[in-house]
Amino acid sequence: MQYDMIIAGFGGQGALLIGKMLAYAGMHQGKEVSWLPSYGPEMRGGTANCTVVVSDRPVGSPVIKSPRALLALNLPSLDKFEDSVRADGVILVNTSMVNRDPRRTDVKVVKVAANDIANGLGNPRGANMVALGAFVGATGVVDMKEVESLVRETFSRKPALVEVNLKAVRAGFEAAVGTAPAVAEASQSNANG
Amino acid sequence: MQYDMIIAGFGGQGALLIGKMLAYAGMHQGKEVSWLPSYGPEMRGGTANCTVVVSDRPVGSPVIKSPRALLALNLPSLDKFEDSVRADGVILVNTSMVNRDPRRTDVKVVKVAANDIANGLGNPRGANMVALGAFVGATGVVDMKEVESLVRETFSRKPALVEVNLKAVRAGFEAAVGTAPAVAEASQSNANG
Amino acid sequence: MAKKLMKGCEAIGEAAIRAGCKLFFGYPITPQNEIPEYLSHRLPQVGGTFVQAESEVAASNMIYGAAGAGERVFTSSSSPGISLMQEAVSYLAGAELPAVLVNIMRAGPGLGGILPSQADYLQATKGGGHGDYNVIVLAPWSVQEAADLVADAFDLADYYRNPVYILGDGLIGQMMEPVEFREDRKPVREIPPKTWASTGWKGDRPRAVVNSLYLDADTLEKHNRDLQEKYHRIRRDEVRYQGYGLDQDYDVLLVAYGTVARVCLTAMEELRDQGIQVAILRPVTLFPFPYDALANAAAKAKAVLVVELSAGQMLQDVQLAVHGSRPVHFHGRTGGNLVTPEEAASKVREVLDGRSEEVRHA
Amino acid sequence: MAKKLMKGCEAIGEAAIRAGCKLFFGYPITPQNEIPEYLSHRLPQVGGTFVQAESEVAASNMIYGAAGAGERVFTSSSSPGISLMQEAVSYLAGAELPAVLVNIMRAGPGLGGILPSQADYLQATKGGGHGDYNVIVLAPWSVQEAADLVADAFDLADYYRNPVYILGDGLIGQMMEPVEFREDRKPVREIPPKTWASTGWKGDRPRAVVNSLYLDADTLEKHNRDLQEKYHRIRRDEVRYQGYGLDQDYDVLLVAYGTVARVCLTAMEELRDQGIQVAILRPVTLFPFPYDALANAAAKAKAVLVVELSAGQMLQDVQLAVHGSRPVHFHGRTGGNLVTPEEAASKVREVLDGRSEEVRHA
Amino acid sequence: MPRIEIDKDRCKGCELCVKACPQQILGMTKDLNAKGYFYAAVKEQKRCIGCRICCVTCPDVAISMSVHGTMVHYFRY
Amino acid sequence: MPRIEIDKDRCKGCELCVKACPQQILGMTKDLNAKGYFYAAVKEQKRCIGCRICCVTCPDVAISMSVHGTMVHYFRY
Amino acid sequence: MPSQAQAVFRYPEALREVTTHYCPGCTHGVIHRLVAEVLDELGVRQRTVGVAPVGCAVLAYNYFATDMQEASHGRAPAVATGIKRARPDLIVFTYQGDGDLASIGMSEILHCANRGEKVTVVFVNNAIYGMTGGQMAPTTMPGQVTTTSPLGRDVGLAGEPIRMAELISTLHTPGFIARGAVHQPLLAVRTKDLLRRAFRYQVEGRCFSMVEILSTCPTNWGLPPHEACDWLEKHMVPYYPLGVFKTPEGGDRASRPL
Amino acid sequence: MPSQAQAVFRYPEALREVTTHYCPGCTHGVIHRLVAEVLDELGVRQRTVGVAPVGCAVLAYNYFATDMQEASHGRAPAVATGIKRARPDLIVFTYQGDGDLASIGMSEILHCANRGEKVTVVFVNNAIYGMTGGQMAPTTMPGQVTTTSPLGRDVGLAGEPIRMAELISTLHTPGFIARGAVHQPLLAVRTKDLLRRAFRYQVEGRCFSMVEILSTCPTNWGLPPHEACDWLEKHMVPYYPLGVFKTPEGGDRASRPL
Ligand SMILES: Cc1ncc(C[n+]2csc(CCOP(=O)(O)OP(=O)(O)O)c2C)c(N)n1
Ligand SMILES: Cc1ncc(C[n+]2csc(CCOP(=O)(O)OP(=O)(O)O)c2C)c(N)n1
Ligand code: SF4
Ligand code: SF4
Ligand code: SF4
Ligand code: SF4
Ligand code: SF4
Ligand code: SF4
Ligand SMILES: [Mg+2]
Ligand SMILES: [Mg+2]
Repeated sequence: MQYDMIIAGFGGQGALLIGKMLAYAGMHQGKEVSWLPSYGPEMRGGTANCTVVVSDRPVGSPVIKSPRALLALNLPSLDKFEDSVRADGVILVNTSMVNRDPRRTDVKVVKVAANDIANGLGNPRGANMVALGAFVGATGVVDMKEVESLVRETFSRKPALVEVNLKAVRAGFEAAVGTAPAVAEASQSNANG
Repeated sequence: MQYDMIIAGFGGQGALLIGKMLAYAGMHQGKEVSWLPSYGPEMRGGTANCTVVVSDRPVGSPVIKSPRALLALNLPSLDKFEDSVRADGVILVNTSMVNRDPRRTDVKVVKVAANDIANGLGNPRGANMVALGAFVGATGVVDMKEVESLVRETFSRKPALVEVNLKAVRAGFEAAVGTAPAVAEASQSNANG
Repeated sequence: MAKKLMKGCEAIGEAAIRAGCKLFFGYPITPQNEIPEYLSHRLPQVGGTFVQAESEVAASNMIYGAAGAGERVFTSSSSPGISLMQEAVSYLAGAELPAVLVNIMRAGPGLGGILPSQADYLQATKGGGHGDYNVIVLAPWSVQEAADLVADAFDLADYYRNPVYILGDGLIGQMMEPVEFREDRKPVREIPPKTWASTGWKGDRPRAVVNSLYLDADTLEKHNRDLQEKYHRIRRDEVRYQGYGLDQDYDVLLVAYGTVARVCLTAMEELRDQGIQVAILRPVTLFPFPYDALANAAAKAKAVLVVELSAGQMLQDVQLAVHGSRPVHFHGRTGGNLVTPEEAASKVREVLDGRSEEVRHA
Repeated sequence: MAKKLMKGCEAIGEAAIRAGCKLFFGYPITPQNEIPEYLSHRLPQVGGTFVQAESEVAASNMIYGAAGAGERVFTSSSSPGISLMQEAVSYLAGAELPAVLVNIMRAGPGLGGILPSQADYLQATKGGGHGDYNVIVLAPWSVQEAADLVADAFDLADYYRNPVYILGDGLIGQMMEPVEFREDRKPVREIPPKTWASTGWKGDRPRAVVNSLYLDADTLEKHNRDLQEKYHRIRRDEVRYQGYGLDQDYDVLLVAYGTVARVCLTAMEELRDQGIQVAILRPVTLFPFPYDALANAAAKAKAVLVVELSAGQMLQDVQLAVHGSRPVHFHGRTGGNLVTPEEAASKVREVLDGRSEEVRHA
Repeated sequence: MPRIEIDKDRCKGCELCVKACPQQILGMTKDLNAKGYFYAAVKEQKRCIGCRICCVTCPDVAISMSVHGTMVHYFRY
Repeated sequence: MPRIEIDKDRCKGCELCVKACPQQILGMTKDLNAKGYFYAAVKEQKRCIGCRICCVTCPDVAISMSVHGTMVHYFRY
Repeated sequence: MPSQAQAVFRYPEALREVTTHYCPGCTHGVIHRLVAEVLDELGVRQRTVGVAPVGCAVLAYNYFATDMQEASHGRAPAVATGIKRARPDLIVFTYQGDGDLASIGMSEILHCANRGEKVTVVFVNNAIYGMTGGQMAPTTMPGQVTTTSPLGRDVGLAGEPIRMAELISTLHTPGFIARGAVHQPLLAVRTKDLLRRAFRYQVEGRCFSMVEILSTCPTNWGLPPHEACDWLEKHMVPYYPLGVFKTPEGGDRASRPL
Repeated sequence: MPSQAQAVFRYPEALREVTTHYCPGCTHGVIHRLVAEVLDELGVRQRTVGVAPVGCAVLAYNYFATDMQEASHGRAPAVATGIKRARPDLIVFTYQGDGDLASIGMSEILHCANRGEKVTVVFVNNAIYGMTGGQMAPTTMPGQVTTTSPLGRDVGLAGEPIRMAELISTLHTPGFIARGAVHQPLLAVRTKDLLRRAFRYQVEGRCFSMVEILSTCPTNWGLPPHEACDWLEKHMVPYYPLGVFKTPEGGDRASRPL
C-alpha cells in the first residue's frame, strides 16, 4: 500500500526540503517514492507545498487530492489543505505558526510547536527539522534511522550543523511519536506486507 | 468545350502578355478563362511560359499537360513543349528565333517569322503582337475584333503605339489565318455549341 | 461591377479592402508576394496602411495589436513564414482576436521549394501552435472564390472573434481568372460591436484587456471550455462543402479541396465519358470539416479516393469521417508537382480494379 | 549506479550528458527551467557547452547547425517556445538532422498558464510546421522513463537522421523520483558514422551539404518520397506502448499517456476493487502511434475511454485506430488542472452506465 | 505642515522608505499586516520636512502626503 | 607580357569588364554563346597592361590572366 | 485657502488600487507609478493603450487603469505597432523587461524604433530574468551569478552586457532615447521627467521614444531591497550611464569608420 | 624561370567551377570570388563550413567548394553558432543578404556578434530583396522605388535605412566590423583585404568578424550593370561609408549621453 502526504508552509519554512527528505528516506528504505512541488504562480514569498508518496509498489498518480497526512507549517496551509485529508488520516499542526485548531474530527490531529521547540534548542532555524522529526514520529512513514542519516548527509559539509539538527529532528520525533498510533501502524503494516 | 494553350518564350519576349491578352479577349467574348504563369525557379532571364484556357464552361484544371495549341516564341520553348501538344493540335513556331522544324507530324504546324515581320513593319518591339495575331489567325481561339480592341486598350496611354501595334497584330493574323482550319473550326464550333 | 481578370493574390488583396480591411502587415515570400505588392500601392489609395514587417513573427504580432484595437486586419505568407507565426496564432486564438491569415502554400518541408502544395493542411486544421484551439480554415478553388471567401473570412473572424486562415495552394495565388466584386454583398453574419477592443478606456464600458494569460487553473479551464464551446458552434453552423455528381450513382467518391478539386472535376468528366461513375465532395471549410456530409456521401460509394498535393493530410479527416465504413484510398503529389486529371482518373480505375491499396492509418 | 532522487528536468539533463550530448542551446521558460539551469553547471564539468540562446527561434537554429556538424545536441522548452521552433523543426526534418527537442508542456492556448498540460499532442505528432514531415515523439510517464527515453531519443535521432521530441507534461519536469543511470546501456540501434555531416571537406568523401532546398519539383518529390519511406520504417519498427491488464477481461479500455496513465493506473486499481474490469493501453511513442495494438486491445473492450490533459487531441489517433469499431469516449482537463484517479474512475462508470456520450469526430 | 500617511495593508515591508527618509523618522513595526509583512510606520511626524522622498521611494504607493499651508518643494515632481 | 583569357561560355555579357578596362581593349562580340549571351572578348591583347582590373571586375570569374616574364602590379590582391 | 489639508502626493488615477504581485522592494512598482503619474499629468489616460510584456510585469494589465493588451514574449513593440497604426489617435506604450526587449525581442524593438513608430517604450532593465527565476539576461553584468551563469557571467562565452539605449540611439531615424534609474528617490524624479518627455513626443506625433530604466530584482539578486539599490548604483550605473542619448532634434550619431 | 606563362589570376580552388544563377553583372559573384580567394590564401578551405542564407545567395552551397549548411531565412548566425560551438576547430562563415541579416535576422546577428562567436559574417547589402523580386529592405535608400514601396521609400512610414556595420560596432563585445564595396575594381581589392582580416581574426580565435559589402542588384534596381555600379556609388556610398568600424584592439564606441 502507499502512504501519501502533503507538506505545506510559507516560502522560507522548508516545506519542500522536508518533503524531499521524506522521499529520500523512503527511497533509502527501498520504497518507491515520488515528490512533487507545487509550482503554481504563487506570489513570491507566498506558500509552497509538495506532495510526497511512499509506496511498496510503483507510484501511480503523483498527484494526491486526498492525502493520508498533512504537515501544516503555517495557517494558510492548514486553511488550504485541511479538508482534503482522508478520514482517519493525520494532520500535524505547527502550533507556533497556527493559531487555531483543525476543525476536522475524523482525523488524528497532532500538535507540535516546532518553532518554539527549535528556539528552545537554541536553533531557531531548525524548526523545519523539528517538524520533520515530529511528522515521522506521528506517522511512522519512514524510519527515524534513515532520517538521522539523511540529516548527517545533508549537513555533511558543515559538520557543526549536524549535531544541532539531529537534536532538532529527535526533539520533534519525541514530541509526536505515538500520538497517532492507528495510522502509524497502518503504514507500518503496509510497509511490511 | 475548352481550348487550352501554352505560350512560351524567352524572358523578354512577352509570352506572359500574349497569354493575358488571349485570356482577356476570351473573357470579353463571354468565355470562362484562366491564365497561369510558370513561376518555377528559373534563372532570371530564362524562359517564361503560361497556360491559357478558354472555355464555355467553368474551367476545370488550370494546369494543362497536353494543350491543344502551343506558341513557341523561341527554340527552348519548342524543345520543352513540342511533345506535349495533343494530336491534331496546333504548333505555331516563331521561325525568327527557332532554327528547326517541329518533329511532330500529327499536329498542324504553322510557321511565322514574327520578328522579321515586325522588323519589316519598322516595329521590332512588336514581334509579340505579330505572334499574338498569328496565333489567333491559326487557332481562331478568340475573335480578332476583341484582340484589336484589347490592343487599343493596352496602349491607350501611348496613342502613338496603338496603330503600329494594330498593324503588327493584323500582319501576324494575315500570315497565319486559315493555315490550320481543322482546329480552328473545331474551336469555332465548340465556341458556338 | 464588371468582371476583371486578376491574379488570385491581387483578388485577395482587393477583396480584403472591399471587406473594409484597411490594414496589412506582412513580410515578402514567394509565391504570395503579389499580395503585399498589390496592397502597398492600393492601401494608401483608400486611406489604409501597409506595413512591411521585419519578419513573419513581427507581422503576426502586429495583426494581434491591430485586431485588439478593433480594426479589420490581415497578413499573408507562405508555408515557412506561416510556421513562424504559430506562437502568435495560438495567442490570437487564446485572446479571441479576429484576424485573417492567408497561406499560399508552397512545397516543404524546410525550405523546400516555391511550387504549389497543400501540405500545411494539418498545421492549419489541427493546430500548429500550442494548446487547444482551432482556426477557421477556408480553402478556395478559384480566384473568384478566393475573393468571396476573403470577404467571408473577415465576417467569420469578427463574428466568432477567432482567427481565420485562407488556405490556398500556389496556383490560387498565381493564376489569373475573371473575378467580380459584388457591391451588394451582405455580411455572412451580423457582427456585434467590438466593445471588447482596446480603444481607450473612458469608463463607459469595462476596461478592455486583450489577453490570453490565466494563471489560475480553474479560470484557464473555464476559458478553454468557452473556447471549445465556440468551436462546437462553429462546427455546427459553419460547415461548407460542395458536391459534384452526388445526386447520381457513383462507385468512387473523390475528396479534394482547392485547385485539386478542379483537376478532379476534369477527371470526373473524362471518367463519365468512359462510363465510370464518380462523384466529388469538395470541402470548402477545412475547419470545420464536413464530416457528416462526407460520411453520407461515402455511404453511397464503394470506395473513397482522397487526392491532395501532399503525402496525405486531409486523408486523416476523411478517415475520421468515414469511420472505417468504406475503404479509403489516396493519391498525392508533393514537391510542387501537380496532380493531372489523367493521373486522378487512372487512380480511380486502379481503385475500381483492386490495384490500389487501401490506406488504413495515416 | 545507485538510484538518485532527481527532478524530471534534471534527470533529462543528466541523461543527455550520459548519452554523449555535450551541447545544449536553449531559452528559459517555465516549467522546464531546471533543464538549462542544471546543464549550465553540469555541461562545463564534462567539457560540454551550454549556450543560453537569445530566443527559441535562435536555439532551434543553433541545434540545426550543431547537429549538421555531426554532434549530439538538444534543446528544451515549453509550449509557446516550442511553437516558435516550428519553422526550424520543419527544416530539421527536411534536412534530415538528428536532434532532440524536449517539450515540457504547459497549459495554453496563447500565454495560457504554467501548469501541466498535454495540449501540444497534435502539434508534435501531426506536424506543427509546414510540409509533410514527422518527428518521432516519446512520452515518458516517470522520471526514470524520462531519463531512459532521452537516451533512446539520441539513438533514434541519429539512426533515422530525424528530430525527436520528448513530450512531457509539467509533472514530468517538476516531479522528483528515484532514477538510475545504467552504465551498461547499449544503443537501441547501431548508429552509422555521420559521413553526411559538415565537418570540413578534405576530398575524402562527397562534399557535405546540409540542406532542405530542392528547387526542382521532381527532386523535391523524390526527397519527400524518401522521407515518407523513412517514416514508414519508423511506423513499422519503432512503435512502443505498454498495456496494463490487457491479458485479462475488461469492459473499458483506457488510453492515456504520460503521467495521466499513472493516474489511470490508480483508478484501475480502485475500479478492480469494485469489480469493474478495465485495462489500460499507454502509448510510449506518440509518433509512431500504436494503431494496431490499440485496435486489437479495443476489440476486447465494450468501449474505449481516452483520458488527456487536453480538450481531446490523442483522441483523434485513437479514433483512427479504432476505426469506428467501438464507441470512443473522452475525459479531459485543461488549464493546468489535473485528472484525478477518482475522476477517471467515475468517468469509466459513466461510460458503462451509458451516461457518457460517445465522441464521433474530434 | 506636511502629513505622511502609510497605508499599512499596502506595505510590503521592504524598508526602502525607512532607509530613504532624510529625517530618519520612519520605522518598521513589530506587527504583521494582513499580508503577513512587518509594515512601515511614521515614528515622528513632527520632524517631517515634507520632502516626499518616502512617497517617491515606495514601490507600492503605500505612502501619501498632504500639507496644511503652503510648502515649497525642492524638487518638481 | 600579360595575357588575358576570357572563358566565353562563362561570360554572361554584363559588360562590366569592358567598361572597367583602363586600356579599353575589351569589347562585346556579336555572337551568342551557349547560354545565349553576347560575350566579351579581348580586342587588342597587345595593349594590355596586365592590370588585372578586368579579372577583378568579372562577377563570373570568366577572365583569367597569365604572364610571361616578371610583372609588377600596382595593387596587391 | 489652504487651511484644509491638501494632498500633495497621492495615488495616481492611472494606477488601479490593487496590490501588485511584485516582491517587496522591487522597483517595478516605482516605475509603474511614474508611468501612471505621467499619463495623468498629460491627461491622456482615457486614450492610452498599454502593452504588457511577458516577464515579471506580465500582469501589468491588472495595474494600469487603461485599456491594455498582453503581448507574447518580446513582441510588445510589434503589438504596439499594430495598435498605433490601426488607431493613430491612441497613445500607445509598451512596458518591457530586459529579457523581453533585449533578448527575444531584439528584432522587434530595433525595427519598431527604426520605423519610427510613434509609441513609447518603457524598458525595465534589471539585469536578469526575474519572472522565470533569475536566469542570465543580455544585460546581466560580467561576473554576475544567475541560475544559468552559476559561476558568474563569463563574457568570453556569453559576451558583454548589451546597452540598449546606446544601441538604439545610433539609428538614423529620429527618436527620443534616454536612460534613467529609480533606486534613489531623486533619480526617480529625474526619470519621471524623461518619461514625461517621451510621452510628450508621442502626444505631439513626433517620434518613437524609449526610456530605459535601471531597476532592482532583490529576489533574484539575492539581496535585501536597499542592498539591491546599492548594488545597482555600484555595478550597473557605471556601465549603463544615465542620461539622454538621442532627441529627435539631435543629429545623426552613427559612428564613422576608424 | 618565368619563361613559361605563369597564371597570375585564376579561378580559386574554393569556388566550384559551375555557373552561378546570378543575373548578369550582379556583384554577388564578385563577393563569392573574394571569399573563396581568401579561404584559399589562408589555407583553411578544407576545414571551413559555410552557411548559405535564404536570399539570392540561397544556392551558395553549390558554389563554395567547402562543406556547407543551408540556414532558414535570417538564422544563419544561429546556425553558425551551433556549428562553431560544436566544432571550434572549424572555420565558419555566413553569407547573408540585407533582408536576411538586417530584417528577419536582426536579432540573430546582433546576439551572435554580442556573444562574440568566433565566426565571420559576409553581409551583402544590395538595398533590396533580390530573390523575392525587389521588395523594400531595411537598407533600401530613401525614395528608392521597390515593389513594396512603389512611390519610393517613405522614411516617415518605413524609417531610415539601417546601417548594420555602425549598429553592430557599438556593441561592447570585441569584434571586427568593416564595410567594403565591389562596384569598382579597386574597392573590391580593398574589400578583399577586409575579408582577409576578418577571417584571420577567426583563424586566430580572436573575435566575431563581419564585413558588410555594398552590392548591386541590376535586375531589381532596373538598371544595366554598370549603371547599377554608378547608382551604388552615388546613392549608397555616401550613406553607407566604407571603412573599418571596429577592431578587437579598439576601444568601446558606445555613445555617451547627450
Ligand atoms: C516564447 C516564450 N519564451 C519564454 C518564456 C518564458 N519567460 C517568461 S518571462 C521571461 C523573461 C523575463 O525576464 P525580463 O524580460 O527581464 O523581465 P523581468 O521578469 O526581469 O521583469 C521568460 C524567458 C515565455 N513565456 N514565452
Ligand atoms: C521565413 C521566410 N520568410 C520569407 C522568405 C522569403 N524570402 C526569400 S529570400 C528573401 C529576402 C532576400 O533578400 P536579401 O536577404 O536581401 O537577399 P538578396 O536576394 O537581396 O541577395 C525573402 C523574404 C523565406 N524563404 N522564408
Ligand atoms: S516626507 Fe521626507 S521627511 Fe517626511 S517622512 Fe517622508 S521622507 Fe521623511
Ligand atoms: S517603501 Fe512602501 S512598501 Fe516599503 S516599507 Fe516603506 S511603505 Fe512599506
Ligand atoms: S588586364 Fe587591365 S588592361 Fe589588360 S585587359 Fe584587363 S583590364 Fe584591360
Ligand atoms: S565581366 Fe565577365 S561576365 Fe561580364 S562581360 Fe566581362 S567577361 Fe563577361
Ligand atoms: S522577481 Fe525580481 S523583478 Fe520580479 S517582482 Fe520579484 S524582485 Fe521584482
Ligand atoms: S536578383 Fe539582384 S541580387 Fe539577385 S542575382 Fe539578380 S541582380 Fe543579383
Ligand atoms: Mg529582467
Ligand atoms: Mg538584398
